[in-house]
Amino acid sequence: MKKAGAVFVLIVLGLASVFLFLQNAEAKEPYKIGAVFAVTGPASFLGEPEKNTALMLQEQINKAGGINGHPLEIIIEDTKSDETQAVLSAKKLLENDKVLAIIGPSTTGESMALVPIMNNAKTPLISCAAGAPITMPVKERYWIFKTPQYDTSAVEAIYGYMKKQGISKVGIITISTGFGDAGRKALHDMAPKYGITITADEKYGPKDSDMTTQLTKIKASGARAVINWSVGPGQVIVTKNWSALKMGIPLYQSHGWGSKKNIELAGKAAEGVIAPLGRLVVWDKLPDKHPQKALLKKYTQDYEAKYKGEPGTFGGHAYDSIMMIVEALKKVGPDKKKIRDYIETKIKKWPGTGGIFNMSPEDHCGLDKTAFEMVVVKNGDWEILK
Amino acid sequence: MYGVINLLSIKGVFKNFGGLAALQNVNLNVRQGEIKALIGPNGAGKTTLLNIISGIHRLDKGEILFKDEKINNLPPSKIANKGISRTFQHVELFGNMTVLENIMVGFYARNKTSFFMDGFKFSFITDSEKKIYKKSREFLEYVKLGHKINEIALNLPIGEQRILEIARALATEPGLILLDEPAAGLNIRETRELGEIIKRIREELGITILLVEHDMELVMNISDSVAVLNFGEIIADGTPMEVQKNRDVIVAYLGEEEEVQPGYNVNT
Amino acid sequence: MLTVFLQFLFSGLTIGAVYALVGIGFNIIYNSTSIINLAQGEFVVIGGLLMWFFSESLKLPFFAAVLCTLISSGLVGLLIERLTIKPLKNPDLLLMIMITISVSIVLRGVLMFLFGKEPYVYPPFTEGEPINIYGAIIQQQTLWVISITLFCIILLFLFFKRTITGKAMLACAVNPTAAKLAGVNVSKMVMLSFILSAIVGAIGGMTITPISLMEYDKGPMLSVKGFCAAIMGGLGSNRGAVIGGFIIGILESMTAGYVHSGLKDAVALVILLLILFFKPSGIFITKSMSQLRKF
Amino acid sequence: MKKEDFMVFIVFFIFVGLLPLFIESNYALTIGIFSGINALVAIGLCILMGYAGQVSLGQAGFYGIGAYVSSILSVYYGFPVILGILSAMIVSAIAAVVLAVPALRLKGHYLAVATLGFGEIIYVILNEWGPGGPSGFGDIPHFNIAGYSIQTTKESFYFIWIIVAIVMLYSINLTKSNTGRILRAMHDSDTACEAIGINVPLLKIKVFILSALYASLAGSLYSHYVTFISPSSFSLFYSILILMMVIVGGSKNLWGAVAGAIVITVLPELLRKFQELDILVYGFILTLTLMFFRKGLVPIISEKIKNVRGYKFAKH
Repeated sequence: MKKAGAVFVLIVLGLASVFLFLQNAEAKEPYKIGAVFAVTGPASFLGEPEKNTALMLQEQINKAGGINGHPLEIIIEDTKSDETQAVLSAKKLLENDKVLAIIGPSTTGESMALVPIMNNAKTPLISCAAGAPITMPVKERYWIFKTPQYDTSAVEAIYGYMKKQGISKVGIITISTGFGDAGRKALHDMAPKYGITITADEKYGPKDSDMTTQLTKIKASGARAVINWSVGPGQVIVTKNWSALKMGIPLYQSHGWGSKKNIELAGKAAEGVIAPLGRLVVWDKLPDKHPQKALLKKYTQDYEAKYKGEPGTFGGHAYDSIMMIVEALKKVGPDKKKIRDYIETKIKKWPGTGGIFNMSPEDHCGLDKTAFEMVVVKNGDWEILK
Repeated sequence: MYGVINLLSIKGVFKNFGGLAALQNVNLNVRQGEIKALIGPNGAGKTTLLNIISGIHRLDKGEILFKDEKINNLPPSKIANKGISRTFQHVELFGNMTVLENIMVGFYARNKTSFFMDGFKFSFITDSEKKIYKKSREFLEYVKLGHKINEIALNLPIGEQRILEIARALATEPGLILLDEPAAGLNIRETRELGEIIKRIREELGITILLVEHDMELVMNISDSVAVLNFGEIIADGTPMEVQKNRDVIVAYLGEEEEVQPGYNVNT
Repeated sequence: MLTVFLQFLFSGLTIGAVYALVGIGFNIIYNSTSIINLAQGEFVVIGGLLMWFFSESLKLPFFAAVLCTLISSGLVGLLIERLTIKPLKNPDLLLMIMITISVSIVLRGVLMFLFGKEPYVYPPFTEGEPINIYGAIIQQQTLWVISITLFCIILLFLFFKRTITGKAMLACAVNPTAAKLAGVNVSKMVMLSFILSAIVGAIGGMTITPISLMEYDKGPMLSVKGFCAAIMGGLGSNRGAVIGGFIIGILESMTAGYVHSGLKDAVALVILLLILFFKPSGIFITKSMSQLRKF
Repeated sequence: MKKEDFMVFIVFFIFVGLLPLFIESNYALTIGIFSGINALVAIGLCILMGYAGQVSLGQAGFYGIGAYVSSILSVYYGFPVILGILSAMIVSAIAAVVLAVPALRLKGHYLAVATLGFGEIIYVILNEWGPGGPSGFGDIPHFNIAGYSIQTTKESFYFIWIIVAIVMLYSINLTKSNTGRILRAMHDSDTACEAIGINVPLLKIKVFILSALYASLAGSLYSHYVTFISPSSFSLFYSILILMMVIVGGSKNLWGAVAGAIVITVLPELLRKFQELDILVYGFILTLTLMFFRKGLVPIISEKIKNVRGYKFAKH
């Protein structure tokens, strides 16, 4: 009996999935865009807000009558933060769903895995990952764009601020994932330009529980500041350890720090932490005439109302990507090549959440370091540093 | 008496287990073609000696010669390849394989094939497979297991498991077989059959046998000579008759002032 | 120099205490079933997240929250055993281990569904400044973790050595048939071991969350490290698991401090492999002890 | 090899070969490609575990070596791809010896942890010193031979599955031969094997090498198909995934490994519609499958088929 029951459950589940699998066949001429996000897995801190943003935008746009009357359909696939899954997701979107363009993936590795697929399929991809190799060399990345700022831009923002403060020796501590590694490389690459010496170069795993050792080493190396490059719980633990150790030197975080949740988790320890953040996080502190302010305000408030949490910088990447494609669709219609050309040539002085975009055939990202503000945590809130 | 050539010579072997002397200066010869029994009370070191001969344990001191060649401290598989095969006190069959397969594995030692090349032999059944199959069936007929070739070894009754284990040892075509308590767990009828098979192996196949056994009836019936091991030392070595009358042996087994009755199973 | 060394040591102890607790959890189930329960890390996560739920979300007083967490974790252990382990009579060991892996996947799914993906934290058991020893600091919560770990081992030691139930549980793994013949209710003992192991895991989770935060997918890493700790000490030996845990923790910290932080996991594993090479059944289990067990 | 094994082999691979004629979607074929790659690793583990009785949680290590060595050689040193793949297999074989020699003394859980440790060490090395570190590296050439590059999904599908067929043919042959019998014997009793003259340590090392070669080959094929690799694809989770495939399919049967690889690769794709809950559904299906198909899918299904046949014979 038990066996029969289990077999039954298995069959039902199997049928259900096959049914759902087949079901998504037809709708009435909607514009289909695909989205591949790391909704689960180690990079879910990126994929989650991105997914939410996509769902919210789809709802908003369709409520407003769609794109030139066509409803917008965003088909979201979860990559589980895994490259193989990213490849499969993209193939599914291209083959089964016949999407016009793809948003995402969330991480650099996954984006890189999709480059040859998108080039073969001659379909535009707007990545939500920061890594420079995603869009460079541009010649071999004909169909690929990305919306996040370069890591080097965030680093330049930090180094530039440090130079003003007279800091020239830093110890860096990075998470041993693609995100941390990209930051680490950028920190090394940009250091000479700003006359900065890296006295210690430490790492930790994404699930590590204590970074006191690495911080102690940095302190002993004579560094005048610590830069931590990570996302997830790691940055909170580093902040707590930094505060407990009373290191006496300032702690800088990456742009991954941009969520109130982090301040909440770190509590008092977060006081004084400095980070380069996109304006999305500090929109309420921008002057009213700032070109991004209106859009940031609407996005943040809508998101908070719908999901009871902040979109953070990462949700913004998805926002920018989707809005670019929506605008292109509106102007040129459902033609992959034309969409690509539109994004490459017509996105100029285009305010997004990440900054003011200026795409060109030489630059498929279109942002520079001015996209960041240096922000310090004060009394449990952000404060823009001048 | 069978032959005068020593097939196996054990010379001054010592073995300690963590300070406990298991074997002390053991000297023992097994002559070509004889059935030699090794008896002694529990814990006397009989199985230890078999394990040392077959290479499972290393000896501390002394040497072992097989066909005048030193074999001590070689790995078990090398010793087996030199022609010493054995069975175990707790039957060590390939329990999940069939009776036939057990024997076929036994033939491996004489029909080595190359591991990586085996995948490239693209005929349905190779000639050597056929040969091994035929020989294995003959062997099973020989030990009267011919009717059970496709049974899973674990499902055989213990008596047949023991016989199968002996047959597998024979399949390696050894010069010497070490049998470790082959009659343990067998009833009287099975024990008699076992005795018959052991005798036939010696007589028809000319294989020398060294036997560790508690069943005195079996030992006295089939052995040409008997050695007695007590507290790691050989205390007697001779024909069954001589050993039965040896005073040291009687003391070792039964304490002072008593006689061993022939056929008395010491262990029960 | 001393300060730096001490700081590395304290950091190692903090990390190691967690591994030790997970390692003990492995042992409890192993000792009564021979199964390696790879959902052990999830028990730790459950402990941390439930403690957050009871103390921060429901605002229960501290001890009530602790009690509720322990009871509900025990229930999870019970449920897992009754639903997946009990129905299988006489199973293959590897299959059981695979089942614990698939159970851990289900648990992660449930935790993600209930708690989402973000990390959680609550205040340490005692608020206050870290303790300063020769210039190196050790957080108060770390002391809690270490003392609770030690307390757990002592309790478990007494349980397994002094109580009939404890001894009966040990007997189950070595020879279930014999234990059954001796009148031990094997099925009940297995159930008990899952409950106990879930509780020990939860204790670990409750104590480390204020230090290391807790999120739904921290389990696999904890399982792997705890497994290594248990193996290093010798499966079945709680003393071994604790020492194994601390050794791995300190090795990681010292490697990060004196060699290179990117290599800390690898160095700890190389040492583990070396230990296994010379002592194939761990530090505290002798060869003859390990031969009693099939696995 | 027996005739019926060969028939099963022929029927299965003809079926696979016909698939692309009916399946238009490159997406479905891509699932097929990854199934094939995983099947290669699973076949190796099946021989190692199901036949020789050696548990390994380190297959991802060999898979990673295969992917990285052949990619590095072809990207940075201009090796022809095929030469890169062969070199990677040699490196993997050496790594297998390095792992197997000390691991010979270990059994059961201890062996599992030792192999797990090996896999993790390889992972850390790739993460720390591999080109691109944790971010990985891309622009790896597609597989090409004699100037012809295998690029399209359909070509890749055939290419991968032809290799799976060759490996499978070799493996069936091996396991049905003398060697296969000895491996199963070793699974049952090391001691008895030694006693009949089998050099057990050497045999174990050879099986480790064989499974490493398969995993390495699969890793190389993966990297030259996806053209981008990063260490995260070669972590412990992959080893566990492969182990799961072998157990789900039935560890005592090579077809079990292939079936397990297909099932475990296809299942998450079918569950996509459950969105984030897929992990939960996946876990449930896995648990139930393990609990109720305890010998594995293939042995149980083939038993069923045999029973049905036997029933028919009895009737006539």
